[in-house]
Amino acid sequence: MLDKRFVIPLQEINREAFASSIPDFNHRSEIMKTDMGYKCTITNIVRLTEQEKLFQLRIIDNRERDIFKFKPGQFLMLELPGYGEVPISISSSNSNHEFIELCIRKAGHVTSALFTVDEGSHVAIRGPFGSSFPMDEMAGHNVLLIAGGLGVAPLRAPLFWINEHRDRFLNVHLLYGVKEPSQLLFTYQFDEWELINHITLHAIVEHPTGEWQGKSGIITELFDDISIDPENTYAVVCGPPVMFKCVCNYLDKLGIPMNRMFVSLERRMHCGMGKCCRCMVGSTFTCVDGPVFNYWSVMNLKEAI
Amino acid sequence: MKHDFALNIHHLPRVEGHADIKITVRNGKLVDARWAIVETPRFFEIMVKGMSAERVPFLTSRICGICSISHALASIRAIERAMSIEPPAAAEKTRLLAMQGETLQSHALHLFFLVAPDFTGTGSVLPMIHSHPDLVRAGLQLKELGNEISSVTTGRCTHPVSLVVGGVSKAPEKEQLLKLRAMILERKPALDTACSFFQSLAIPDFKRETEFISLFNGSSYPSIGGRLISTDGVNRDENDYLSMTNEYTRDYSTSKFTKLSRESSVAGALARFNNNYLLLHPKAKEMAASFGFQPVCHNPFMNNIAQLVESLHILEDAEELINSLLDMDLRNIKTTYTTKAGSATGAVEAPRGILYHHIETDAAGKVVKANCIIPTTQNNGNIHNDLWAITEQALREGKNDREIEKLCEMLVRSYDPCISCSVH
Amino acid sequence: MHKGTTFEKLKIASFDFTCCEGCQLQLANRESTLTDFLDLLDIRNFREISSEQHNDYDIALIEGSISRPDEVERLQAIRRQAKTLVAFGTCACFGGVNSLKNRFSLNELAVEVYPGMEVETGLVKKISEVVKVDLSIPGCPVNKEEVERIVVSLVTGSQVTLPKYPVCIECKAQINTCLFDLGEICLGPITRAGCNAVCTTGKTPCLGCRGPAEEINMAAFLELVKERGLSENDLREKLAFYNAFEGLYQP
Amino acid sequence: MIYKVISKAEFKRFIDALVRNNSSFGPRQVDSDFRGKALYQFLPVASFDDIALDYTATSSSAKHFFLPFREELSRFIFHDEDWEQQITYDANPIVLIGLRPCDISALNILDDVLLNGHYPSPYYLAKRKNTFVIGMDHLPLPDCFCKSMNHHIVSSGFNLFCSDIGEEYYLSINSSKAFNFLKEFDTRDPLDEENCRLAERRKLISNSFLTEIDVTGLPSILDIEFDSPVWEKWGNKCLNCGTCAMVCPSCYCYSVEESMETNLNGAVRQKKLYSCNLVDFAEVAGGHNFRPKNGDRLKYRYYHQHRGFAENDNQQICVGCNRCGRACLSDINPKNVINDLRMEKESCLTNVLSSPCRR
Ligand SMILES: Cc1cc2nc3c(=O)[nH]c(=O)nc-3n(C[C@H](O)[C@H](O)[C@H](O)COP(=O)(O)OP(=O)(O)OC[C@H]3O[C@@H](n4cnc5c(N)ncnc54)[C@H](O)[C@@H]3O)c2cc1C
Ligand code: SF4
Ligand code: SF4
Ligand code: SF4
Repeated sequence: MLDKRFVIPLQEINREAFASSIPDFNHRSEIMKTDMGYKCTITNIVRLTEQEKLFQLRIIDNRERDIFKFKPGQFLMLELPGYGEVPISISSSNSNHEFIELCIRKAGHVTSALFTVDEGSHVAIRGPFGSSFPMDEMAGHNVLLIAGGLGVAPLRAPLFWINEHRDRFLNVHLLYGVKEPSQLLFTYQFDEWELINHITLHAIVEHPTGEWQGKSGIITELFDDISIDPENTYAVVCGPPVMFKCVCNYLDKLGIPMNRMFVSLERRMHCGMGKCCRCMVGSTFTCVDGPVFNYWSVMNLKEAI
Repeated sequence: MKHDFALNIHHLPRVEGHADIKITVRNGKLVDARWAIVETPRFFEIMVKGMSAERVPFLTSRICGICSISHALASIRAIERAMSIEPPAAAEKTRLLAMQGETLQSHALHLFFLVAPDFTGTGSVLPMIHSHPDLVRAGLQLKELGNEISSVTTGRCTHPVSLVVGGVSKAPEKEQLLKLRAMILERKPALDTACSFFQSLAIPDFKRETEFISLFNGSSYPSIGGRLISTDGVNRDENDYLSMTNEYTRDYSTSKFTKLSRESSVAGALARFNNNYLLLHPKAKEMAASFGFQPVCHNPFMNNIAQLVESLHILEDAEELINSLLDMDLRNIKTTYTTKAGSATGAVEAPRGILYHHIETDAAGKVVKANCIIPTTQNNGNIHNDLWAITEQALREGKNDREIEKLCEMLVRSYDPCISCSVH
Repeated sequence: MHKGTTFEKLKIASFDFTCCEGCQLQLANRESTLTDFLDLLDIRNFREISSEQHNDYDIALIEGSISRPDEVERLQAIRRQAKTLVAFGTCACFGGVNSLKNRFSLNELAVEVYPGMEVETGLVKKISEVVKVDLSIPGCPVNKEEVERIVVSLVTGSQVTLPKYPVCIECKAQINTCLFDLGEICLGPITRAGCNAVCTTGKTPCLGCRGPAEEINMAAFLELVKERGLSENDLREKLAFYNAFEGLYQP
Repeated sequence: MIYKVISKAEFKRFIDALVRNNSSFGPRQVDSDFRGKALYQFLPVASFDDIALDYTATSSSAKHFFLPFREELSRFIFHDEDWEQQITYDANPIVLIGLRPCDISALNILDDVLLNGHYPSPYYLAKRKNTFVIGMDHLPLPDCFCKSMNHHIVSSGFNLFCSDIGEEYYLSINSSKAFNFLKEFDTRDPLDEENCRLAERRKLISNSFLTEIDVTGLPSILDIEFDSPVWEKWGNKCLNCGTCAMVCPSCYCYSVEESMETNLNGAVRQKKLYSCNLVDFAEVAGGHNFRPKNGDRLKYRYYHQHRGFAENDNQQICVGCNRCGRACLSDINPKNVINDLRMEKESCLTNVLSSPCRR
């Protein structure tokens, strides 16, 4: 028989009470979930290329949909039940509260499984997580958006922001390089970006094939086409690790200050909250301190790029 | 009835290993019946040469995926006897319990997965999941229990990890033992289900007098070590295994043959039953009686019933073993020893009958010579002779070739042959 | 499950070669989930438990190593049929304990074990020396839990992966005493995890049945054995036991 | 904090009452190593006598009571073409007896990371709240260096802390739960003399450390010595086995795995403690490994342990228990690695100025 006097009582942790029981939770519980995801319906799937699809997600619960707010450059953790969870940049406009768009490349376990599901399937998202592009700070300046390959996905959110606040920016250029013409993403929006939003688009492919009429070569060659005012320009760079160095070095030589160049890094992630430590670069978390960094702080981080 | 008939079963299904049955009938007369084992030999007796004795049980357990515990313990017993090592009492009890687990698992596998489909007319147990759900559940429960006993006592159910020369490397935890005891109590009804199923079957009526060989220790149903006895009155020391077996080869079989007082003899559950009936748990005897089953029984098909009876004995005995382990100090489980030159036999009652390992070591504890004689080897001759007799009986009874084929298959299966084991 | 995902049973067959059939036996173990497990399979050929034999399988589990010419032919025929050929267990993946035989002359073996009888036998080979292997599931015997996970992955179209790290991490998670502290050589630091450190948990040194982990540091391992003054003979015997470290050390 | 004194006999009664009424864990001897030295682990205990109160240090830390090696994060139940997510913060109350000050400090550090950061972990919180921690001081082992990390004394993070002052235990009571339990036993306020004896005891402990590591300015040294050959030297010895992180009381990195159930009706997301030394720690889809070399990975463990992360205000998270050093088969330990780094830094100047053959 147990002696009641000495039995330690169970202290249950209640999901709802939990959020409020932690004083420095920064009121974030309102917008982000740390364990249970927001359930979403995949409302539309567009196949962009052999390797990439654009998924449109709608948070099912009205209240949750209301409170889900993010900033351009942030990412979320996308869960496909039964398969796993992956970090994916949000690729749609943050003023769109109806749905979220994710541009996903078939790269491994979870992403391949995602490619087999149909519209109407349910997934879960946690987040948003991470740092964002300083859109307000960039306003009033020229902007260079430089994307390599899939790097255009995270750039779509700032692009939408610029489009929606076009009069607050000076010249805006999108420099976009891929290996082969067939890998160009969002070609169907190119006209809209150029004609309606007055963004100058420059695309280049490494290996021109078939019908390709445009430029060929590597992305830095696109700089020949534009004149850059280093005093008054912000640059946002997104792409494979090899690209960062050569592009940023080039911009550095042009005289763009390092703290006006932004990169978005990619690392292995399992939590998105700075707990699993898989994404650390030096003493920095890609998920909490990043993924968006200014070039000055990444330059200082050994092994970052 | 056909006058000419050739039966050639290539790689008999639902037995462990590869063997063929060949039967030739010409003009209504049986001219050849053969049990041909074609399994590839692995030469374990050579592999162990030069190996440190302490590693040998890990190697010899790989002789067989079903009775790996028996092989490990036969080697351990041989080595311990060769080097005069006395394992602590708690280790001995743990080993006995391990043997019970293995035998239960093996019997359940044989009875439910391999034999039962013969009687339900299905090719395997798979359709029975739907046609005989209760029986399959009972079978799985017993098999799982056997595996669980093995896991608790040896660390894993196939290829034991903690059976070592000198004792056991890790004792079962008392908590695990308590759980195991509860599991045994809970699963006893499964055996009733199995029992009523087998009672409802028409066991083929066939009899051929033969000699049954088993271990005997006079105080408990045989398991590890003891005297070597037979129904023909032979009674020898464990080390006299060679004169019990008299191995010989046949060119159509990679498994050898043995004999004792007659042309052939049998080891296994039926042999143990015939030789040690009095030492069975009273409840097991009761179950035997319900089948009208008593020693000495010469119907090889009754080996299945002997396995069923033994399963009940095991449930009762395992409970007692667990109780005594619970009362013991389980910290003293392994003796340290110094290697020395020696040679001895370790005989254990594997699920399919007596298993002998004879091992000779040098002063550094390396194996110089080894010999393993497997139960199935000891049954080959009898299977062979039974095939003749049963075919002749069937021809006399006017059975057609399909019936004969099935009967022959069932006969072989009732011996529960472990072929890759016998061609080690 | 998800809209658009459909699962089909695996048309599977299981074949055994030179081995103890212990790995096949595992397919019938882990009884608590056995019926669910069998539900994922359309067993076309599995002689050990079934008389039904068909030759229209997609996945072939190959158990055992190869040691006779007739086995080579049988295996090649299976390779022609199978879309996915799986080396199932240590014997199939590395040759296994059977390889210990290769230390002796074939003649000597046959004469000693089968005096006066012709017995055919050859050098023991792992499966990949004879045919192309699509997937390897090591273990002596295979770990049924892992097999179940892999089968579920195959059915659901997930990627099949084995841990890349060594056994030690699973051993530490069981809070075991390290066998090196007890003065024994354990191959845990260089062996691929996935067995849940079953041997070391039973206080028996790992003998490396799952083969080398990814990018092992063999030099550091050999150095450690030397520095601790442990028996070199013991080390060699352990490394050779399953033939799984062939080519990674100089015997 | 309330301070009391309890006689050893009464203490035994107290512990017995706790242990008999709760699921309890304490140090027990599990083995003797080949030199005859006793090895301990935190294991279930059923009575006071089960507890090896005079133990030195356990081989593995008590971390797994709070961060299990494997832990279910959530469960999905499938039905038709839909699913449901279920999460429980599983924790039963337990008593943990005999933690050393460094072990408790490690818990405080984990609290900082897992409770006080941006995203508190409810899984950890549930276990932390339901664990009754009884601390106990001890004389350091020759290789303990917690004093260098300033963790040889701990003032929070436990329910009760006991210091051996001879005939009695000096109790520091840090929770109302502990206080209430103790009401049932014979305790009294410490006398002056007993306060003195406590001070003496602390002095003795503090003076008994044989291993010291100079950690001043370590974070910046680590930054500067990023490309130091020291990493390659120790990296070449590292077996990539992850043992260090598993036994460490403050390592918390993990991996997440999701697996479908065999009946395909559900799936479980599990968290698994990982180690930055494991080969695929920083490997991403497509096979690129951000830390391909042993030395890179080893370095990151030291980075994390001794430089800290933004998430825990860059405080060092190593508490100096040297469990990793004891467990490492290749004899890699914080003392040697850090000393090497310092030497490397200090020898720089001499190398540059006087050595003609600087490599
Ligand atoms: C901040 C951020 C934003 C990203 N945005 C996008 C995007 O918009 N579109 C897109 O297609 N991809 C994006 N990725 C990459 C994407 O996360 C990986 O391709 C994906 O995790 C691969 O998972 P998998 O299961 O298919 O591959 P596997 O190789 O099977 O990976 C197994 C697990 O490892 C982890 N992992 C593997 N590779 C990565 C990686 N590169 N980054 C992070 N975790 C990884 C994941 O947890 C994954 O579940 C982004 C990555 C990060 C870090
Ligand atoms: S016992 Fe073996 S597997 Fe376990 S930690 Fe030690 S070396 Fe590694
Ligand atoms: S511990 Fe080693 S030998 Fe044992 S199962 Fe695991 S890998 Fe195989
Ligand atoms: S890093 Fe080593 S010394 Fe430091 S706390 Fe962890 S185990 Fe202890």
